[in-house]
Amino acid sequence: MLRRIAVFFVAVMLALPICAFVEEFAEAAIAPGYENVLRFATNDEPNTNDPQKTTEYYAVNFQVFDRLVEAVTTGQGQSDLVPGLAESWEISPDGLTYTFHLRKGVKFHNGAEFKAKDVKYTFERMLLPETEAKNQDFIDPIKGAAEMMDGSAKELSGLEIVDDYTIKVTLKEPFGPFLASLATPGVAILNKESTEEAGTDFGLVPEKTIGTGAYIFDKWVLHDEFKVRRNDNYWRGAPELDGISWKVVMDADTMRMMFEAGEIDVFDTDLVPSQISYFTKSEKYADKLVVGNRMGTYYFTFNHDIKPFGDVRVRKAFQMAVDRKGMLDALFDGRGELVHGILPPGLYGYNKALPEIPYDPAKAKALLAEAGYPDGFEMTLTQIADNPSTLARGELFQAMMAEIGVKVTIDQMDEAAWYAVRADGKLPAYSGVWSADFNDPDNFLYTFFAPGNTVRRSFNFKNDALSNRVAAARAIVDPASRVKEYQDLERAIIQDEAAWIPLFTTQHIFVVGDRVEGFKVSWNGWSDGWHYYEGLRIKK
Amino acid sequence: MLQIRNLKTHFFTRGGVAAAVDDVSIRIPPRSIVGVVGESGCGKSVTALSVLQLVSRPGKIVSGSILLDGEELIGKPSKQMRRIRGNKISMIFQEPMTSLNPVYTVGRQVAETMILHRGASKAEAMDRTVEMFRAVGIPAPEKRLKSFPHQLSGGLRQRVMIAMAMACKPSLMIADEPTTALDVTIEAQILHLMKELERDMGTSIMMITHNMGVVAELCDYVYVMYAGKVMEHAGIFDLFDHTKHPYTQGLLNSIPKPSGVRGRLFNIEGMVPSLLRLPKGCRFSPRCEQAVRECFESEPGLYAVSPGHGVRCFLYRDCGDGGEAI
Amino acid sequence: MARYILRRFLISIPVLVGVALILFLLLNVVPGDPVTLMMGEHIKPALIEAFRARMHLDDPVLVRFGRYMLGALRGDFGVSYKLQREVSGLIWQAFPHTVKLTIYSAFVSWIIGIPAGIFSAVKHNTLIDRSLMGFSLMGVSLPIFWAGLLMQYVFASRLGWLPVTGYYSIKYYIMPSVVLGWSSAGTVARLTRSNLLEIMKNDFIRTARAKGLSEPSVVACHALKNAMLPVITVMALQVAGLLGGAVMTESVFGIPGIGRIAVDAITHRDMPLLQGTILFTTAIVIAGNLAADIMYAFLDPRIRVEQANS
Amino acid sequence: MNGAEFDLDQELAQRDDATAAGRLKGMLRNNKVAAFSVLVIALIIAASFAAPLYSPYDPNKPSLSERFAPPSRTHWLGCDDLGRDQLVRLIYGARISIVIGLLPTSLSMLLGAALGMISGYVGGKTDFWIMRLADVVLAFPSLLLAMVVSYTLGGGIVSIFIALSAVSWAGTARVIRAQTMSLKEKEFVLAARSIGVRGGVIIFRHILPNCVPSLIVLFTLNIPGAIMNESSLSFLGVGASPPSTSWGLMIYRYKTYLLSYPWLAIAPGMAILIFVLAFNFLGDGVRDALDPYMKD
Repeated sequence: MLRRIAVFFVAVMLALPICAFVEEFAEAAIAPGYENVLRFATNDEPNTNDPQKTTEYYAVNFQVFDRLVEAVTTGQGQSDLVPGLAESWEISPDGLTYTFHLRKGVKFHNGAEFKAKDVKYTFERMLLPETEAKNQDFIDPIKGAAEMMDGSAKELSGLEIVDDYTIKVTLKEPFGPFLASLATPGVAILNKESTEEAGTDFGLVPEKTIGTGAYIFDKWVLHDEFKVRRNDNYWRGAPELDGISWKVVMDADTMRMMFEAGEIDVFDTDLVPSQISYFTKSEKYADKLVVGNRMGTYYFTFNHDIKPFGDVRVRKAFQMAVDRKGMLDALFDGRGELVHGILPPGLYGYNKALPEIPYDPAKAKALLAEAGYPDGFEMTLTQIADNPSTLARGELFQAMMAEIGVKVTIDQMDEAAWYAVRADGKLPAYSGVWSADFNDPDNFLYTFFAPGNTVRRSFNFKNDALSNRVAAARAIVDPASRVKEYQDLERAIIQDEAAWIPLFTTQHIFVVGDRVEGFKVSWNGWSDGWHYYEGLRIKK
Repeated sequence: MLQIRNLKTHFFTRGGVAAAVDDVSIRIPPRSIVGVVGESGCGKSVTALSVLQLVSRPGKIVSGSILLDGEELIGKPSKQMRRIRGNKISMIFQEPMTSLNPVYTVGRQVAETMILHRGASKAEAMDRTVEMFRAVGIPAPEKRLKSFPHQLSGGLRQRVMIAMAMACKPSLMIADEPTTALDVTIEAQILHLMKELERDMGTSIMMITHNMGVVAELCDYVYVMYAGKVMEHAGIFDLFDHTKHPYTQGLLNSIPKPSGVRGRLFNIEGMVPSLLRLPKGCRFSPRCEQAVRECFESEPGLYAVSPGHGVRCFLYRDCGDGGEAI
Repeated sequence: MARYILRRFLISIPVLVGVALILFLLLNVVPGDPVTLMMGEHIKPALIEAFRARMHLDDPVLVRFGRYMLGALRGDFGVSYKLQREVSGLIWQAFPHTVKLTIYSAFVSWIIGIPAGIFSAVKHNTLIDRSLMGFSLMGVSLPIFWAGLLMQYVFASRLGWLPVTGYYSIKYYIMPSVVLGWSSAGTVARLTRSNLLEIMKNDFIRTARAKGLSEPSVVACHALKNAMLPVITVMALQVAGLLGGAVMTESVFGIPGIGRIAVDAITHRDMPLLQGTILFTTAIVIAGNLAADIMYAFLDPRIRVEQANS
Repeated sequence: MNGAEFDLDQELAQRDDATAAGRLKGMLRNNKVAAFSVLVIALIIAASFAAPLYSPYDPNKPSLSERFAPPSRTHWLGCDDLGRDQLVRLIYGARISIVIGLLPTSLSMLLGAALGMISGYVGGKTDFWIMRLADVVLAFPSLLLAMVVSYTLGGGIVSIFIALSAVSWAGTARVIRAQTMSLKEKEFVLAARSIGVRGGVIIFRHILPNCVPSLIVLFTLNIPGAIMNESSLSFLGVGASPPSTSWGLMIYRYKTYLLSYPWLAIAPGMAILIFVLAFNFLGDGVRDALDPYMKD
């Protein structure tokens, strides 16, 4: 008897696939319900769609939530700050007090009306330690923020509800880019009641992730797809699309095949930079490229604590030994522009007049000799493993450094270790790219060269005077003198001190399928953007 | 009934051609038990397998003729040959444990033969199997049908093998050392059974063994083989009473005598020669105590010392040729 | 029989605990702090402290291991660092996809491996033998992700016959199953062949021939059943190999199964998730071995009867 | 004298090919596929280690003007994304693939043989614990374990060595243990023990030599697995330190160009296929020739 059961079991196991095959084969190729849905792909699963708890995954946040102020794309690499959930605002002359007049009649997806208490809740939730939020940087200039973050206060003293539709925000000290930072996706406005009720499910469970945005968070199948659907009651007017979906495709090369097979509508070449030349050179795709300028700068760093990088002559030699044009051509098909400082072209405060850093290996060698290294030396360049495009950059660097006698070893570390070592200020050298969160030089200079940050980013920049000036520049109110101060700092840090090797900024190229019309790249060239604008639609 | 004439079965190996069976002629009359004796490697098993055409590569029947009731078996199409195997000629083997398929019940394995050759239905075949089991003396045959080989003792397993071999009432059963792996008492029972079956069913038996005791007990007629050739053949009484060939004498001396005089069990010096490096002259010459010069130079023929008694030895050259047992 | 199964089952428990312990130690002596990775770069030190406290990351390793095992007994494998959900839920969500892929692939590997093994054993040392074995071994010798990409390129991208990725219906599984199944067909073919060759040397095969059975019947009725017994064991053992291969296959073909989340967990240093997936996979492998033993016992009369008698 | 049936094959086998070496020679004579595989393997190894003697290009020096040059007379397999000659890189990359095939396999064989012999010879608690450890290792899906180990140790070739050794010793240990246990009961070992020869000596003098054929078989059969695992580990981007490369890393890196410059990804894949297939054929041949003990 038992034997029969075993035999039966084997037979069932054999029959199962056949049955499944017959049953499932006759099935439609394109999923129904996606006829009017814009289909993206991403190679990384978001950890959450709670805007306060992520620093990298904003694809859904942009669509589902609104901000008090919005940064809208007005052209390639240009943006304007426009009213969002705040209809208008006044700034006191000392730059310390902001009074926001909130829009009336805006409804959250659950039907609740948007009011001042929601703004207060949003800000306080961000600052409370138990939230474990990650985007506190954007609102920590508010008075009382520090007390909330260290747990000594439960309420934000710098935020005052005047009435249901008016709030008054007081800063600790003036902070020029405050409005711009309110436009970042991390500071999206949440609904007090539904967010409290959702608890830890907020950002994870679609129906509990409530915003005021143009789209409603619809579904999230892990490692497969997440999707938003149209909000018919959107206060700006319902969008034209039925929804937007993101397919999670781990392997970026597979993603490209999916694009060519028509399984996705938009292909983001940032995920596979190796494909840029294929698409830009192909006639088939010539009219399907949507190009945006990236508000970002590629760079190489070196750790000033490690010999011989404490010597400015060595750093200058390195700046001159890198063939940046060659690198841009080889890796990005020449689509970009060299950068000679910190800020990318198009960013607020960009200095066109910055002198060019020449490619001059002979002079670099001479400088090295002058610094006492006529025969070069050995150094280590680190990177996160499993990143072929960074590796290609590193290998070119390796070859270029070999020209001036410097032997470079590339050390591929896993992500966790790399970040941990960097935060300790111990990475010897690495390369990266920084793209603007908001349109202001502060977002660049403060991130890399403020005291503390130069350690956390493994620069260990030794010129304290300059570092302190970077921090102090935040409080300058007058726009003209702010820009001047940042430009001076940029020149001093990069051209005089040679604190890093600026490389270039690149275009961000999307390839857009036949169905899509009017696709735009967001102003800062991010992969994630706010897909609510005139003209974006799917051809019928 | 079965006549093997000048059979040559050779093995084509990397080291050369080995004549495992070299010009062997054997006759098995109806209703008789014929013994084929010799040391291992003398070619007796290959002879048996040749009869069933079951010699596998690199072995090959080179020439000769095997007649079953006047019908030539060599060169028969394999389909027709299969109708003979298990049907007209059946075979049992030395090791009853490994000769039965461990994953099927013994009943099924016996019935299979009848289903195959007699076209019996499964139920009929099973009934017949019970009968056969009873006939070969298996106790509680109905119960034993469902046993697996490993559940039976060696003696019972050999009885099953015999039942399988006799299932289709073949005219010839080849028994290849059927009792070697068994205890002495069981051996006696099995030999007794075979003798009975020969008498009751009229099946001839070709008994392959190295044991002269078995031969004495069972056989009517005996062929003695050495290194691929028949050395002596005679009726059972002639062979024991008028032993001629020195090799046969050696074999007979190896039987423990009841007198209690214990010599060496086998008193032929030396080893069976490799078939790839046969000595020149008589194959037995290097081990023969009576060998003369001639024995090392040329091969003796088969000489007839009396009717039905042939010897391959120069000692008996005077008796004249024609020692073939035909 | 029941006692036999129970004994086998009990032996597998310490193995599982051993796996868990080794894994735990391995993942916890790692340089680099996953917290930095999980919490992002602008994080305030106080938050890191809070997170570490919540996750009990500062306790001694063995205490944490004990806590983990106690939780695991209740089916609680902790919360994924990255995805912020219950690990057990994530695994259950992924498991069916992996099961499907594994079954389909096993099926493919048998379809290729068993006939190839049988024919090459029957035609031992001939051209047929060599080419069939060559074909099966080719699967073993292809890097899975490379073969997967080539197939995607040819059948999806160029010919358009099959979808590039996905898991929504059987046709999405065709390419991944073929790639994965082929990769283990060689093992099945090898085993079938060598077993059959071994069995064909047995005395009972000679008996069967002496009975007058034709060569195909000898192979099919008498040899195959004996030869297939070990192969069945391998089928269950294959589960381990296929689960390993599923890591690659699922990543290439976008199947959100266990292998895929394991790779995700490795690259994101998501220790609870990694630990959960590997522990789970190992449990499946052990269960597979157990099933193999039991199945073997059912199918082989020798073992079956011995067990019944003891 | 016994009644064994005539078995010429066996007789010949014992006479001509009594030693393992003799049987291997016999295999090379009879099994053309295996012989050809040996030739292929030898050629690949020789070509890669002699590469500096004849290579016309530096495998690591980028040449930006020749990026993605298609196969031509000067660059037989074209150039890669940094303009380096693909064939030269393939030949140099073979070294690392070969070393990864051989070294961890040898390490794991040593470890497995040592543990297996100790386990089988000493028995008792030692045996129990070693075998449970082997169970544990065998229960892991090996690729995942290797990934975890190499990720734990950080990238780099040494961690791959350790990872691959750590996952493959257990199978060897099991086979050798079983053999040791049966050898332990053999007369010559019993005799040695009865005159008080120390355990270590017995293991080295009597047991190890008898395990050699199995070790050779296991060795040839394990190499392809190691090479395949290396290529899979490369999927995580860990492995040889740039700019040097291995076949697995080359596939990993160039798979992205499969659609635009297919030769870049196809060549290293073919190289792995050929090399591993050769080892598989050789392994089968060796096992057919030597395997007195192993069934699978």
